[in-house]
Amino acid sequence: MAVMNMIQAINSAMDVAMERDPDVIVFGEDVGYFGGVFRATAGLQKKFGKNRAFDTPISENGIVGVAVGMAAYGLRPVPEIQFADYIYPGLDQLVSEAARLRYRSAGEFTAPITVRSPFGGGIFGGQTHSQSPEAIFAHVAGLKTVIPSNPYDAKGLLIAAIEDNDPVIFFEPKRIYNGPFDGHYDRPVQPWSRHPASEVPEGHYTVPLGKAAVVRGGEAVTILAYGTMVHVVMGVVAEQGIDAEVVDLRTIVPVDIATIEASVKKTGRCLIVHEATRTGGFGAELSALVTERCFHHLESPVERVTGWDTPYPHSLEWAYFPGPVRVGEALKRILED
Amino acid sequence: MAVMNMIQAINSAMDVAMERDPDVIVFGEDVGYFGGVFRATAGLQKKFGKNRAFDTPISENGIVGVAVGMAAYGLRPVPEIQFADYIYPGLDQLVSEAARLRYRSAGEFTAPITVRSPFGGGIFGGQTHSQSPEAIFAHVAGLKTVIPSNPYDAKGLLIAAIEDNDPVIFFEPKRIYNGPFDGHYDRPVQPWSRHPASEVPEGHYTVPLGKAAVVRGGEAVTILAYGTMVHVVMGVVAEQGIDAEVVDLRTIVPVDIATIEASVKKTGRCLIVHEATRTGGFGAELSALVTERCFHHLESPVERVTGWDTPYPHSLEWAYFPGPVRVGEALKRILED
Amino acid sequence: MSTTQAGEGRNIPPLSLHVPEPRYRPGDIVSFAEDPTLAEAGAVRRPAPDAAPDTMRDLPYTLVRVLDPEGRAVGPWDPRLSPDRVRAMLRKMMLTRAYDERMYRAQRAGKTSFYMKCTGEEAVSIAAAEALDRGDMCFPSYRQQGLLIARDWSLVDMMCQVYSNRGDRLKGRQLPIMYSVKEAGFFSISGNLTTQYPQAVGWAMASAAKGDTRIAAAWCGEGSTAEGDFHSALTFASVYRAPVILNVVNNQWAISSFQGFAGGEATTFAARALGYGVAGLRVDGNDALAVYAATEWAAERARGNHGPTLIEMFTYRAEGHSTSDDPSAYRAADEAKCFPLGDPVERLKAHLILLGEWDEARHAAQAEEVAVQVRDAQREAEKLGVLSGGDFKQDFQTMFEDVFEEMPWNLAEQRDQMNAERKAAGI
Amino acid sequence: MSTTQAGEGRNIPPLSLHVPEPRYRPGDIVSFAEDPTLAEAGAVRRPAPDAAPDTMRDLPYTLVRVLDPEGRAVGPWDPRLSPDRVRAMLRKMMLTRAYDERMYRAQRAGKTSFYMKCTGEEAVSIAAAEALDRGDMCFPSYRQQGLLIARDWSLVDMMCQVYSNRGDRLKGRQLPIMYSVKEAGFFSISGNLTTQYPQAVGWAMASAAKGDTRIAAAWCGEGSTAEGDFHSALTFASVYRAPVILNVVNNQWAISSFQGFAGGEATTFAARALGYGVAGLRVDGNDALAVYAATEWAAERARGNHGPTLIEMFTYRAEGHSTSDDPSAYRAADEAKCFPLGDPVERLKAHLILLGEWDEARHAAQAEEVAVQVRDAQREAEKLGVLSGGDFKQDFQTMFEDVFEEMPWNLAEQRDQMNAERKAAGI
Ligand SMILES: Cc1ncc(C[n+]2csc(CCOP(=O)(O)OP(=O)(O)O)c2C)c(N)n1
Ligand SMILES: Cc1ncc(C[n+]2csc(CCOP(=O)(O)OP(=O)(O)O)c2C)c(N)n1
Ligand SMILES: [Mg+2]
Ligand SMILES: [Mg+2]
Repeated sequence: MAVMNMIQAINSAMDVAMERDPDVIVFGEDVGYFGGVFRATAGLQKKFGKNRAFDTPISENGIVGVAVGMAAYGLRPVPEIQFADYIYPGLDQLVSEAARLRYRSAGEFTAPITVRSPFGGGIFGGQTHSQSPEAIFAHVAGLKTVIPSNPYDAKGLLIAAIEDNDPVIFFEPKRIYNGPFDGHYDRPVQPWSRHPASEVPEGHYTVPLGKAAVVRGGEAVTILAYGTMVHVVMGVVAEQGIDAEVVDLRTIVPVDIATIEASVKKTGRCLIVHEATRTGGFGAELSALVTERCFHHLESPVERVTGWDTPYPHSLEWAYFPGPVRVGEALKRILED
Repeated sequence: MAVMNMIQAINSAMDVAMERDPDVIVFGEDVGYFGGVFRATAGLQKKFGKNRAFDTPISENGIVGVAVGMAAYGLRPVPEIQFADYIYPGLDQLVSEAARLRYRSAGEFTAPITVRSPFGGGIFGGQTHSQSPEAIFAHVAGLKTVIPSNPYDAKGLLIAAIEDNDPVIFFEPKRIYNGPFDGHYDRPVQPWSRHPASEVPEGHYTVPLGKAAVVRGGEAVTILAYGTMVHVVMGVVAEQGIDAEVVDLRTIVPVDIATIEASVKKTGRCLIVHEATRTGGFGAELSALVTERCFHHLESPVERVTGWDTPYPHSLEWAYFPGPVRVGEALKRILED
Repeated sequence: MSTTQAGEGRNIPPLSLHVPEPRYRPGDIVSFAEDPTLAEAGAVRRPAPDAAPDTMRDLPYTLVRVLDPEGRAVGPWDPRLSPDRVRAMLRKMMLTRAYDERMYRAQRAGKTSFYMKCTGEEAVSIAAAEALDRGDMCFPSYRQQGLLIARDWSLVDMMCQVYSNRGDRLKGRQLPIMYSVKEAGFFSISGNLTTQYPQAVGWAMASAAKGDTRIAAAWCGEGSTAEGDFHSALTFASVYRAPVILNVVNNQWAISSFQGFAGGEATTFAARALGYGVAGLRVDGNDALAVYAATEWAAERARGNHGPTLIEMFTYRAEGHSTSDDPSAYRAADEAKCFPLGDPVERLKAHLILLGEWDEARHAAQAEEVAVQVRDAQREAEKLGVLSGGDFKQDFQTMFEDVFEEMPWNLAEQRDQMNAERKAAGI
Repeated sequence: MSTTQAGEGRNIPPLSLHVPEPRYRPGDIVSFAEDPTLAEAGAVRRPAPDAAPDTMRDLPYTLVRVLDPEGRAVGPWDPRLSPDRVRAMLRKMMLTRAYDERMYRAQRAGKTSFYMKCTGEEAVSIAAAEALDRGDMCFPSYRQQGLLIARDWSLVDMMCQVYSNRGDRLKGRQLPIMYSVKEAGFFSISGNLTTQYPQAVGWAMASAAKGDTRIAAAWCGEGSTAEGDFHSALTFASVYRAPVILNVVNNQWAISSFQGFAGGEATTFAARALGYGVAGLRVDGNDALAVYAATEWAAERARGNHGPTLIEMFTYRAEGHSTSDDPSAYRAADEAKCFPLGDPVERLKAHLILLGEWDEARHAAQAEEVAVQVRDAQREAEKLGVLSGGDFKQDFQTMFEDVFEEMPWNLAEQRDQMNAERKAAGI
């Protein structure tokens, strides 16, 4: 066991995966010599050589496109998209190619690619360093989408994603790379070292894809969240002393429906929290699923606390961010209903 | 008044818009001399000249990218994307540029672009001529998404979209270009001429964006649909003699929440039908909205009938397509609950 | 900004937009004038396959040709193939043409939903496949069925895909002609243009990173070069010196748009290579020997770690774009007939006859033979069904398979729901 | 596929992957050897601005330079500007540098979240803007703040954007330095690289279609040329002969990646022009007179309906990529100092001194003067607030405006909800 922050855990996951399997390679913009603008791939080129960890041209289309070809050859590419906001030029290769290759070739060719990308806001990054586009990927048949919320999960999920034989989008909530941010932007952030999930095995282990974690048991209301929002929710629940059951989804496709269903049937109330724009966000799917499956157990309408339906504004970041105030108000409404 | 099918109505809309405003221009792959692979732009180059109706390179990225620049200049571009399945290479220019230009420049620059694109299945087009990607656009702040279901609406909505000062994605359900297909693929399709909505004024008129149409009043259940699915739903309701209220959304962003809410509060039951893949489809947003706003009026869970969570399969098209059987079974479930 | 600066208040003529227009439209009489870029057979030099790209910047502006107007093989690019190999190529080209003809008619007869011919472009695929190793990986567009035929792949298997029938290994999921044959080194065809280009480069990069000896080759149409994937592919191929051959099949048309809409008015497609500092060849695509020679050269270059080659194969799409297309609406009727580079089958036939290695009778017999081969294959394939409206040839359950390696709960539920609903509805 | 074919069973050496590596890394001693592509000042011919692209295929491989090592303006590209205009350019370059320096320090002092300098690249923007008409439209990347300064835009206005303060016309929505100034013909900067390139072409196409006389110009970094938008822009510009100038600012680095990762090992970025059959120039970007001359030439070409020009501006990013970057981690410390093309401000200053139109004292005075101008502007701007953690300078309500022209119900509801919740929470 070692104490790791998110970046260290993610770095360690790639290190372990590359050690075990010579077909794992990492690449992306500034990923090689420099080790990534967030340092997630630091040291990998030095250790594994330029054939396995390298810089690329600034072409997200090319990065994903060559990854598909490498996967068809038999490699296990782990490309990085520098910010999720820049994934769109590579989207066609993801949704039309990687996602459908197994299906359209009836299993002849597969695309075991793990696309890592920092996502989410809270760093004063403005419109193009803050987005949470997970809903777009969740809608595409053939892609898995994974979003860790702490170092232990990040490493275990990333290794599982790399070992998975299907394409995985691995979104890293950049706001919590260095500490479990609870949404109180005006307070100092705790480092990961004070959080139990920073205890991370140095070697190989996996956290299975498609399984949520109940990070807090409770009876009054189920809260579904992922990434940074898990910590915002936990903060509010603790501060307000609410007996909430907090489910960290970890994988949004395939989502762990059994855990969700069991929890909501028990509590009868449900709040969904994500940072992405509200309309058509993944919260909509969660809300629909919960209503479809738990309707007769529900005592109040499922609510969503999300980013507003606007681009991510630079200076009004904390008014956009679905922070403690909004989560708290929503919980009040739900529990009073 | 003239009798028009969908293609003729769409063609007429562009004709009228180009007549009235010299800044309206149309372009796209095979759009100019030939008049489009579905003939939607036939005759426009001849009438308005090559400066206003022209062919383009096969680059959806370029098509949308130059449209944004043209709009910044002051034109009103109406580019065509040959099939919605090919819109992904142009997605970045749509979601990162067109959609956010007004916001990021605080109104200095705008992107009054109308992107037309045939979408949806039912024509044995396989994976890359059948997709319904509307949910992706619905999730992007700053884009409007319009989907007509008949010639009258198609013309009026398209003119309204072109005249709108914001970017609009205008998806044309290609399965109903020539007739109101009700999902019975084994029966001959009726031509539009037998349908009242084929009566179309020859000149200028608009159908407002953001307003749904209640195409059938009813008390037992509200059915929300758009595009081809409106006709599938109407067929089932007629055949089974169900007292359903059928709402043709016409615009999905901004969606006509007032009409939806009023209807569901009245009927207490709701079915949502679309052709796109289920998970993360626009049906999820509709389901969430209905539950959030009509919870205490709902007598049964909101249901979704949608395409399955698979790519669009060529030969199994009619098993994939959410046709009369599936809509009928869902209605049974809802009404029995 | 100085106010004395040039420009302000100048009386200058207005700008105008140039919108390209092809030489001929329906109704026009076609007569292709001499095109200096078409060069004479044998006229173009052949650099060493390891030559640096900057020593051959002239090649994209000329045309590598081996067969002269009489059918003689001339000049430094003559690949000096044995008559046996040339006859084998001719046969495969004829077989490809016969296959296309028959499948086209099957579509017209309503047996399937769609078909695309490569008529006039057979040399581009057949001769290239002959010059590659069997282990080299092909990333084709929809118009390289010839690659499969060159690699002796089963016609019955191909037809089953076209029919989406019980024998279709792709389980009826793909539009006809979107083959996938891993065993024959033929990558799954995508309906989205040019996506195969960076994929081919990625495959080649992987092969290089692994110290393998296999190279990759990709094909796209001249119209498809406008997609961003083309640029990504060339950029990555150049940066990493990937062992890949990138073919642009310039058949003059992209559905209804002539090659001027992809940039062909301003320069050649082979010249794109110059922008990336990679080797670029422009080749007579209707000259099977030139196609072979250029591909062989590029393969040797790639396999020797000297980097990628972009090859423009100059040819003509003699038929409609697909069964959904009617070219008489946008191009002159006799353009194909008048195309200055002739027909690839006729030209290879004339070459063999000139050598004394072939004659009209043998040619006629072979035409008959390949027609029979195709007809027999069709009979076999149709035993496993043809596509038609509502009659499924595939087991429904298969629709939910292969989305992922393991079926997640939502797909399993959906499958069960479909079965239950169909049962309830009595179908 | 013949079994006798070459390749099978051959004993050939393995492939290998080429991964580019810059000449120098941290710790290395930099000494740029003679680079023949850098040419001597005055050595490059100047074709007529209406010359056909195929008559100038040599130009992308050399370097247009006007200022010789002593500071003399020599050769056919000398724009023969009056000393007044040259002095004006020098002043604007110095003002740009002073502005950058001050805003950089403001960021370091915590007054804003982010900043990007263009140190060493001032000539690229200033001289180009001087050669364009005021009505011509600029589509910049984030490193062309010089265009605004060249067009005499208000420094206070620019600073308000950097501070996201009450005076920010963009309402605090954009990351610092993502200016938008329609009045100055300066298009809204995007954080997504290269998207401005096809937009510039579209603007130019619109201008041409309308018979206007205004042209467009765009800038992107050499790293950004790898994006698909670059290819779309060049393709459309070539096909429609759009009146546009497409500048590639090759400052050798893209964050931590040297220009080899964009294809710069294999050829020049100017050579990209050849692939599209458009005019291509490679220009000493640290030579303000060369930048002016090339831009003037390309503008005349565009305005005369002779089509687009791609210009590689060869320069060096003398500082970090942004305030988030520390270049000492990936490049040699003295690369900037050793860069063979020197510093643009120093070079223009030397030129004026050589002409007898400038001296050290005036230069020092002007340096002081622009520093004061910037400091005064900063004081003005800071009166309207600076960005800091939780303290909003903008009215919240504005967050929901301008998503659409008219606010739809969902945004109005969300605005109301936000207000209600903040009220309920007592904030
Ligand atoms: C991304 C994308 N855009 C558009 C299309 C529609 N489309 C199919 S084929 C074609 C023309 C391609 O022409 P070309 O590349 O010259 O190939 P050819 O058909 O001549 O072999 C077009 C526009 C597509 N399949 N994919
Ligand atoms: C689409 C996209 N991909 C990646 C980035 C991240 N990024 C910002 S600047 C930059 C480097 C650009 O280098 P270059 O084009 O050479 O311009 P320079 O910074 O040198 O002026 C990168 C990779 C981005 N902003 N947008
Ligand atoms: Mg073609
Ligand atoms: Mg750079």
